[in-house]
Amino acid sequence: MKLVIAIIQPHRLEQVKAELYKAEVNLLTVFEVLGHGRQKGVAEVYRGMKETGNLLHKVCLEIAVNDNFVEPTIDAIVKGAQTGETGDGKIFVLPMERCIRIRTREEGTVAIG
Amino acid sequence: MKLVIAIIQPHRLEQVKAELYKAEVNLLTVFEVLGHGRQKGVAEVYRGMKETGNLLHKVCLEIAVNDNFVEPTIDAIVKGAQTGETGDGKIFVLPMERCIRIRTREEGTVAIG
Amino acid sequence: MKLVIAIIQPHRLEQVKAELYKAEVNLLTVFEVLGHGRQKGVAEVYRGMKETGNLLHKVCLEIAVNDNFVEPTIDAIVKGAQTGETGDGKIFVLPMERCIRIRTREEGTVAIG
Amino acid sequence: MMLVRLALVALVMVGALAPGLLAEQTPAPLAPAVATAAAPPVAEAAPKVDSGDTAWLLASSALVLFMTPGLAFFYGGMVRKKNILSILMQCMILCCLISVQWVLFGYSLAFSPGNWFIGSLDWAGLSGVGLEPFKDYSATVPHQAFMIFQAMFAIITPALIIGAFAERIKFSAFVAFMVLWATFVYDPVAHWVWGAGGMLRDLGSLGGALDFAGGTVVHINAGVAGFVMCLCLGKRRGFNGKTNPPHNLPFVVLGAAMLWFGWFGFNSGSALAANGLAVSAFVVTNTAAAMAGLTWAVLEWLVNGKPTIFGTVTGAVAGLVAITPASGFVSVLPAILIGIGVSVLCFLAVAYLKPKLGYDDSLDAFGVHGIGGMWGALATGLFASKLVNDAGANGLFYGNPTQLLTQAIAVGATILYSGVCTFIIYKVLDAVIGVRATEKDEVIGLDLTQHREGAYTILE
Amino acid sequence: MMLVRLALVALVMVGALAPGLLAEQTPAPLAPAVATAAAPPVAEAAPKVDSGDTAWLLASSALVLFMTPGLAFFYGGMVRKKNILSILMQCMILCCLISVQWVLFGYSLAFSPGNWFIGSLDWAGLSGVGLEPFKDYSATVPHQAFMIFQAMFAIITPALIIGAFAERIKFSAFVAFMVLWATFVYDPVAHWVWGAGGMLRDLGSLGGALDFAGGTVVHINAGVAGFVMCLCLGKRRGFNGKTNPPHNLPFVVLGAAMLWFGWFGFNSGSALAANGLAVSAFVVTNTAAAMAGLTWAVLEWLVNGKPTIFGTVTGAVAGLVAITPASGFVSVLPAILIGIGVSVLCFLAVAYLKPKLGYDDSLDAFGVHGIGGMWGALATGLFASKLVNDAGANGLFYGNPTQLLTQAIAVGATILYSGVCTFIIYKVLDAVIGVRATEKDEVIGLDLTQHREGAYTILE
Amino acid sequence: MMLVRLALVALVMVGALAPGLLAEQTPAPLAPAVATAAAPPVAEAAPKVDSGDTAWLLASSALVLFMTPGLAFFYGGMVRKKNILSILMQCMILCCLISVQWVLFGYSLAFSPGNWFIGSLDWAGLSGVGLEPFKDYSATVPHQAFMIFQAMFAIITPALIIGAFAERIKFSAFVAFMVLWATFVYDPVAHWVWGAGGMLRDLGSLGGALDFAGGTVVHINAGVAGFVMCLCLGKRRGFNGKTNPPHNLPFVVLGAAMLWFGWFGFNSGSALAANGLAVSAFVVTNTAAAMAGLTWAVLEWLVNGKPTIFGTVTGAVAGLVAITPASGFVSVLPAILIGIGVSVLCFLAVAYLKPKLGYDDSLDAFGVHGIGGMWGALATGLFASKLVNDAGANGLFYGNPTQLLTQAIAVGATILYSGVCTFIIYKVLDAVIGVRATEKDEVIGLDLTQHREGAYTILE
Ligand SMILES: Nc1ncnc2c1ncn2[C@@H]1O[C@H](COP(=O)(O)OP(=O)(O)O)[C@@H](O)[C@H]1O
Ligand SMILES: Nc1ncnc2c1ncn2[C@@H]1O[C@H](COP(=O)(O)OP(=O)(O)O)[C@@H](O)[C@H]1O
Ligand SMILES: Nc1ncnc2c1ncn2[C@@H]1O[C@H](COP(=O)(O)OP(=O)(O)O)[C@@H](O)[C@H]1O
Repeated sequence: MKLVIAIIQPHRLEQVKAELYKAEVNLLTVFEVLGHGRQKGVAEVYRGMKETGNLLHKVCLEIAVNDNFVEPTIDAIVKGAQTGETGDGKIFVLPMERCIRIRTREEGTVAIG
Repeated sequence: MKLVIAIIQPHRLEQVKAELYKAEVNLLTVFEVLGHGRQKGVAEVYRGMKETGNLLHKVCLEIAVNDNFVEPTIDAIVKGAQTGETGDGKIFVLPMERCIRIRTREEGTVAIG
Repeated sequence: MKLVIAIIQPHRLEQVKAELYKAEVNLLTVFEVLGHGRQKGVAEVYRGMKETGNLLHKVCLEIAVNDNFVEPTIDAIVKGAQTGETGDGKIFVLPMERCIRIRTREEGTVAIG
Repeated sequence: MMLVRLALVALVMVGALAPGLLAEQTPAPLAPAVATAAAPPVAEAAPKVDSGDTAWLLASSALVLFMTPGLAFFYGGMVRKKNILSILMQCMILCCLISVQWVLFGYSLAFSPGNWFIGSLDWAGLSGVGLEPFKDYSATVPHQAFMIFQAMFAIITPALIIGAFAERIKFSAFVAFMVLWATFVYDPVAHWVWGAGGMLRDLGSLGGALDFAGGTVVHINAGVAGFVMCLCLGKRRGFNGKTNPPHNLPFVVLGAAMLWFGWFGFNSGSALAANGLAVSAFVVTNTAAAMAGLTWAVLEWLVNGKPTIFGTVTGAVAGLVAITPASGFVSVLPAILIGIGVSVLCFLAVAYLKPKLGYDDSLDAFGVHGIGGMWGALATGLFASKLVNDAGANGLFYGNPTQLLTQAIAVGATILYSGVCTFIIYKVLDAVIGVRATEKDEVIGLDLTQHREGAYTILE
Repeated sequence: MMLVRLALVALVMVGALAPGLLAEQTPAPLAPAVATAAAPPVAEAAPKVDSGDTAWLLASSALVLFMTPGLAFFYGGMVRKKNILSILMQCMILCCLISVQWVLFGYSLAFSPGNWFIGSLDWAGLSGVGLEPFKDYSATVPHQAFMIFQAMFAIITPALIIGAFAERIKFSAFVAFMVLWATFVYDPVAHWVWGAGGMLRDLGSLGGALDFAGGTVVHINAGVAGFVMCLCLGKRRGFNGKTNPPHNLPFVVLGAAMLWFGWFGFNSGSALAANGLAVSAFVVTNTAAAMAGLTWAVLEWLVNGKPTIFGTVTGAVAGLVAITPASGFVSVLPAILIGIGVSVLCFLAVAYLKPKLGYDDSLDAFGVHGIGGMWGALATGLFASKLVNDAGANGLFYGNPTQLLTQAIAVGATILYSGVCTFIIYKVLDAVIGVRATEKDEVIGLDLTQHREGAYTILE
Repeated sequence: MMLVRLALVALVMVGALAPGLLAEQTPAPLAPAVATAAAPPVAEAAPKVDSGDTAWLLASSALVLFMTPGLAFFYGGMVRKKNILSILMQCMILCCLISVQWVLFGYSLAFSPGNWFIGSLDWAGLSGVGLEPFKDYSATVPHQAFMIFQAMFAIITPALIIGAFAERIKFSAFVAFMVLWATFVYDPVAHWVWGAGGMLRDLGSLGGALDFAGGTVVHINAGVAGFVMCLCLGKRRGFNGKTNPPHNLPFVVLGAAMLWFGWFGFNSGSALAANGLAVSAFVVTNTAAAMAGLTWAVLEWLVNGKPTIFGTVTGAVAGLVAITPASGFVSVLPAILIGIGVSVLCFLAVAYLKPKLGYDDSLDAFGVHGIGGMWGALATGLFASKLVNDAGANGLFYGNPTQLLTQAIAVGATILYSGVCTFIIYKVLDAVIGVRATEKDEVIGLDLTQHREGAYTILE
C-alpha cells in the first residue's frame, strides 16, 4: 500500500478529480496549502510596498492506494493537472504499512477502497 | 517509529482526543481537510443549482509514535471516532525514519513524546 | 529520497525559510495546523468560560529532498525555528519511494528540485 | 413541573389583576400615552405632519430595521462555523415574516383600540391606518410612520430569542413557533404597555408602568421566552459547560456596532419627534451603553486577568438593553448607574449563574436581555424623573416609591405571561411537529441540514 | 445577430415615437414632475428650504451611498475567493468615478433643461446648481441636495451590472466601459424619465410613465446591460452550468442587509420630502421586500426541500427592485402582490431560464434586476392609485388601462436603448482594448492579476 | 532629542502667541462661532428647537458614532490575524471610555466658557447642559444634541492614533494613554478651535482659523500623536520595511465604507442644521473622497502597474480627511483639487517617505491623517470662499492671503502641542508601567496575550 501525495494548481482540482474517477480512484482527501517552488507568482503590492513572501496557493491531495493502483493514480493526476507551465506541482509516493477503516475496523487492502 | 495519520469526522475530535489522553498519547497535530469518500454528503443548492463537488469537512490527525504505541493509538482513535456510519474515516500508518525535537535537537524515540 | 515534515511556530516561518534558502533548499509546501504538545497555551476565556481545547497555531512544512540534503535541511530548520522554549516543534523524516514532476513527468532525484 | 407551577401563579395573578384593571380601564377612553410621552396635549386643531419629526422617525425606523441583521451577525459570529447560516436565516426570515404579519394583522392586534388585553382586527391590512397623524400615538407624524417604526420592534423582539436555542432547533418548528409567538405573546404585551387602553399603560392609582422603548415588551419578553425555550429544548449535544469559542469574533463586533448604531433609532426614535426628549434619550442611551461596556471590561480584568472585546461588546449591548425602558425618563448620571448595574448583574448571570444551574442558553439571550431588561425596568422605577420627561413619572429616588411597584408589576406580568405562553406554544409544537433538530442534523450542522448550504468555502 | 436585429427594432421604435414625442414635448415647458410628485403646485413665492425635508434627503443620500458597498459585499460574497477584491474594487471605483463624472457633467446631461432626449451642458461643474431649491425638482430642499441624491443613483446603477460579468472582465476595460455607459446610457435614460422635458415623463395623451425611484432608469437599464454584456463576453472558463458555491455567504447577507437598509433612502427619499408620501413609500418598500424574501424561501422549500438564506436575501433584494418604480404610487396590499410576483418570476428566471438558455449571468444581475425591474414597472401600471399619490395616476386595476401601456412603452424603450447602446460600447471597446481577461488571468483570479493583491492571508 | 527641540520651539511659539491672544480674547465675550458658522445672528428671541435641524444632528451623531467601528474594521483588516481583536478592542473601548469621560468632564473642558486655552469644569456631569439650544454653539437644536455630536468626535480622534502603534502596545498602557491624551490634548485643542473663547477661533487681526469639521482638532492632532508614538515605541519586531499583507482586505473595505457613510454626518452635520450649508458640505465631502480615491488608483496604476482596492479606499479616506476642515467653506471644484492633492501627498508619504525614513507607522495613521489633515487645513486657506459660507472667510485664491497664514498658525500650534504632549505622556507612562508589549506577547499576538481570546476558529 502507498500513500500518494500530490500538490497541484487549485484550478486543476476538478479535472484531476474527473481523471481519478475514470481510473476508479474514488476516495481522496484534499486540503489547501501554500507552495514555494520555481514558479514566480504575482508580486503583490500593498500601499506601495511589495510583498515578497511568494507563497502561492496550491491544493494537496492525499490518496491511499493499493500497489496496483499507484501507476493509474499517478497517470490520472498528471493527466488532470498538467498544463506544461511552471507551478504544475509534484507527486510524492510514500510507503504505507497499514490502513484501517474506522467504521468497521477492517484492515489492509480491503480497507483502502 | 511510525506516523499515524487519521481522517475523522470533525465532531468526533473531542472524543478522539479524550481517548488518546487515556492511552497516554498526548502530542498530536490536527488540521482541517476535505474528504471525498463513500459517504454521500448533503447536496447543497445555490439559487436553484445543485453543487455536486461533494467534498465533506473532515479533520486530519498526524501523530508520531514509537512502535509500541501504534496499537494503543489506533485503538483510541477507533474508539473515539467510530459511529458505525459511512464517513467515519480511515487510519493510515506510515513508517518514519527519524524524529527530531527542534527545541533540544534530541533525536529518536525520546524526541517523540 | 525523504519527505521531511516539520512542525514549527508560525512566527519562525520567515527565519526557517531564510535558512533553507541558505542551505539551497528552495522548494517547499506549507500549511497551517493546530498542535497539541507540551506547550501550554494561553487559556482563552469567553464570557467567563475557559476554553481548554488547547490547540495552538503551528505551521507545518513538507519538504521532499534527496538523501544528501536531509541533514542540511534538518539543520536549517532547527537553526531557523529554535527558540529554546517549549512549543518549538518537531521534525519527522519519512522514507519516500518516488517523486514525479507533473509538468514534465520526470521522475526521481531530478524531479525533486 | 416548575414551569407548570409558574403557569398557575401567572393565571392567578392575571386573574387577580384583571377585574380591577377592567374597572379602571374600560371607561377611560384612550389614556394619554405614557410610554410615548412626546405628544403634548394639543388643542383640538387638525393634526399637522411635522417634516422634522417625520424625518427622524423614518430615519429611526431604518436604523431599527438595521438592528436585526446586526443581531444576526452578533449571534452568528458566536456560533460554530457550521451553524452561522442558520442564525442569519432565522433573523432574516423574521424580517420577512413579521413585516408581513404586522401589516396584515399584528399592528392591529397590538395597537388598534380594543380591550385592556389586546387590540382588535379593525386595522387589519392597515385599513384605517393612514398618512395623517393619529393623535393617540403620534401627533406630528403620519400614522403609518408610527406603524412601521413599531414593525421594526416587532421584528427584533422574536429575533432576540434565537440566542437561547441556537444550534439545535428545526427550522420548520422555528417558523411555526415565531408566527405563534409574535401573535400570541408579542402583540398582546405590546398592547398592554403601549396600546391605547392597554392594561399596563394605566394601572389606576398606581399610575402607568413606564417603558419608553421596550424594556418589558421587547427585552424581558424575549429573554424569558428564551429561558423557557432553552429549558424545554435541553442542552446542545456535546455541551459540557465548556464553551465553544465564537467562530468569528469580528462578526460579533460588527453586529454589536450595528446594534449600538441602530439603538439610537430604537430609543431616541421612541420620542416620536425630533425634540429635546429625543436628544435626551439619545444621550443616555449612548452613555449607558458605554458605561456598561466599560464595566464589563473592568470585571473581566479583575476576574480573568484580561478584558476581552467579546465581554466589552456584550456589556455594551447589556447597557443598551437596560437603558431602553428608562431612556425617556432619566438623565445622564442615572444612566451611568444603570450601565454599571446591568453589567454587574449580567456578568454574574452569564459567568456564574448559568454554569451553576447548567441550562444551555447558547448565546445568553436570557442572561443579557432577560436579566438586563428586568434591571432596566426596575431601574426606571428608581431613577425616573419628571424633570426629564414631564409626561412620565418620578421614581423612588425622586420621591415616588409607588413607581417601583408599578414597574415590578409590569415586569412580573410580562415574565409570567411570556413564560407560560412560550411553554404552551413549545409543547403544542413539539407534540405536532417536533421542535428539536435530530442528533445527526445537529452534529452535521444546521446550515447543511436545514438549509442545504454552507457559509464558507475552503478551497475556492 | 439577434442583437443586431434588436438594434434595428429599437431604431425603428425610437424613430416612430420621436416625432410624436417632439410634438408633444417641445412646447410644454417643464411638465410637472410625475415621478418626483411630492411637490404641490405652490404659489409663486420664493422657495424656502424646509429643514425636515432637507434632513431626510441628506439622510437618504447617505443611505443610498451606503448601498453601493452593500452591493459590493452582496456580490463579493458570491464569487470565488480569488475574485472578491475585483468586485469590491469595481464597486468602489464606481463610487469615485461617477461621483466626479456627475458633478462635472453627468448631472447636467441628465437633469438640466435640454431636449426630450438629453439635457445640456449648462449645469456642467454644477454651475447654476445652487443651495436654493429648484422648483422643478424639489421645491423645499436645496438644489444641490437633489443633485447629490441623484448622484447616488447614478453610482449604483452601473454597479448593478457588475454581477453579470463578474470573474472575467479586464479592469481597464471595465473602467472605460463604465465611463461610456454612464454617459451615453444612464444619463439620457435618467433624463427621459426624470429630467425636465424628458420624453417618458410626458407621453402626451398617454400621460407620463410612472417610475418613482428607478425601475426603468436603474434596474431595467442595468439588468439589460448586464444581459448583453454576459452574452458578449461569453461564459466563465470552466463554467459548466454548475454553480461555484458563494465563498462567503455571510458577506452576501451583510450586503443584502446594507441594501435593504439603504433602500429606504432610495425609495422613501425619492419623495424628496419627509411627508406622507415618503412614509407610504417606506412602508411599501419594507413590505414588498419582506414578502418577496418569504416567497423565495417558500419556493425553495417546495422545490428543493429546504429554504436557504441565499434564496431569502435574493428574494428580498428582488422585492426591493420590483417595488422601486411603484413605491410612490401603491398601497400596502398591492405591495404584497408585487413581492410575491417578483420572487416567482425571478426564481423561474434564475433557476430554470438561465440554465436552460445557458448564458452565464454570473451573479444574476439580469435575473434579479432586469426581470424584477420589468415586473415592477409593469406592476406599477397595474396597481398605481391616485389615492396614494395624487400627482401620480391610476393603474389598470384602478380603472386606467392606458397606464399599463405607458409603462410598457417605458420598459420597451429602456430595454432597447440600453441593450443596443451596451452592445455598441462593448464592440467598440473590444476592438480597441479587449474586454475579457486572458485565460491565465481568469484562472489565477482577477484579484492577483488585475490588482496585485489578495483578499485573505492564509498563515498570518 | 529632536523631539525635545521641538518641544522648546513649541513653548516659545505658544509663549509668543499667548499674550496677544489673551489681549484679543479675554474681553471678547464669546466671539461668533466661525467653524460652526451655520447660526445666523438671530434677534434676541428665546431660542426655539427646530425639528428638522435636530433630526439631522441626531442622525449625524449616530453616523459619526458608526465611524469608530468602521475605523476598527478599516484598521483591523490590515493587521495580522493574531492582532485584529486588539484593534477592535482598542476602538470599542474608546467608544466606552470617551463617551463617559465626555459627559463627566471632557465636554466641559472643551466647550464650557473658560479661558483661551481650556474650558472650565462648570459643565461637569452635563450640569447646565440642557435640552434648550445654547446660542453660542447651536441656535436651533438642544444643547445636549451639540454635546453628543461632539462626543463622537472626541471618540474617533484618539481612535485614529491606533493605526500608528498597532500590533505592539500593551493594553493597560493603551487605556492609560488614551485617558490622558483625551483630557490633556484633545479637550484643549478642541477648545482652541471650537470652544467659546478658544484661542484659534479668533486670532485678532488675522481673523479666526477655519476648521469646519476637525482638520486640526481631529486629524492633525491624531496624526501627529501617532507619529510621535510610533517613533517612541519603535518598530514592530521582525519589521523589515516589508509589509505584512492585510489579513482581511474585505474588512478594510467594509471599514472604509462605514467611514465614508459616517463622514457625511461628520462634515455635513457640522453645519448643525439641515440647511444649504449642510448640503454644500455633503456635496464637497463626497466629491473630495471620490476624487482622492480615483487619484490614488491612478497613481498606483502608473507606479505599480495595477490599481488596488486597498489603495483606492486609502485614497478615499485621505480625501475625506482633507476635505474635513474645508467642507463648510469650499465649493465643488476646489473639492476636486483638494482630493487630487491629498492623494498625491499621502501616496508619497506612505510609499516613499515612510520606507525612506524607516519609521513604523503600522497602518499609516500619520501618513493619511497627519499629512492629509495638514493639506486640508492649508487648502482651506487657499480655497475658502465667502460665497459658500458667509460666516467663513475668503482664502488665498479668493483674495485673502492672510487666511493661509492663519491656517498655518493653527496647523503649527496643533502639531507642536500634540507632538509635545504626546511625547510627555508617553515618557511618563513608559516610566511608570511600560508602554510596549513584551517580545513574547508581540510574537504570540496581542489578541491572545492582551485579551485571552482569538478572532477566528480554525476547526469549528
Ligand atoms: N521538493 C519539494 N518539496 C515540497 N514541495 C514541493 C517540492 N517541489 C515542489 N513542491 C511543491 O510543488 C509546487 C509546484 O512546484 P514548482 O517548482 O513551482 O513547479 P514545477 O514542479 O512545475 O517546476 C510548489 O509550489 C510546492 O508547493
Ligand atoms: N483511500 C483513501 N485515501 C485518502 N483518503 C481517504 C481514503 N479513503 C477514505 N479517505 C478519507 O476518509 C473519509 C471517510 O471515508 P468514507 O469512505 O466516507 O467512510 P468510510 O471509511 O466509513 O467508508 C473520506 O472523506 C476521505 O477523506
Ligand atoms: N508526537 C507528535 N506527533 C505529532 N505532532 C507532534 C508530536 N510531538 C509534537 N508535535 C507537534 O509539535 C508541536 C510542538 O510540540 P511541543 O511538545 O509543544 O514542543 P516541544 O517539542 O518543544 O516540547 C505540537 O504542538 C505538535 O503540533
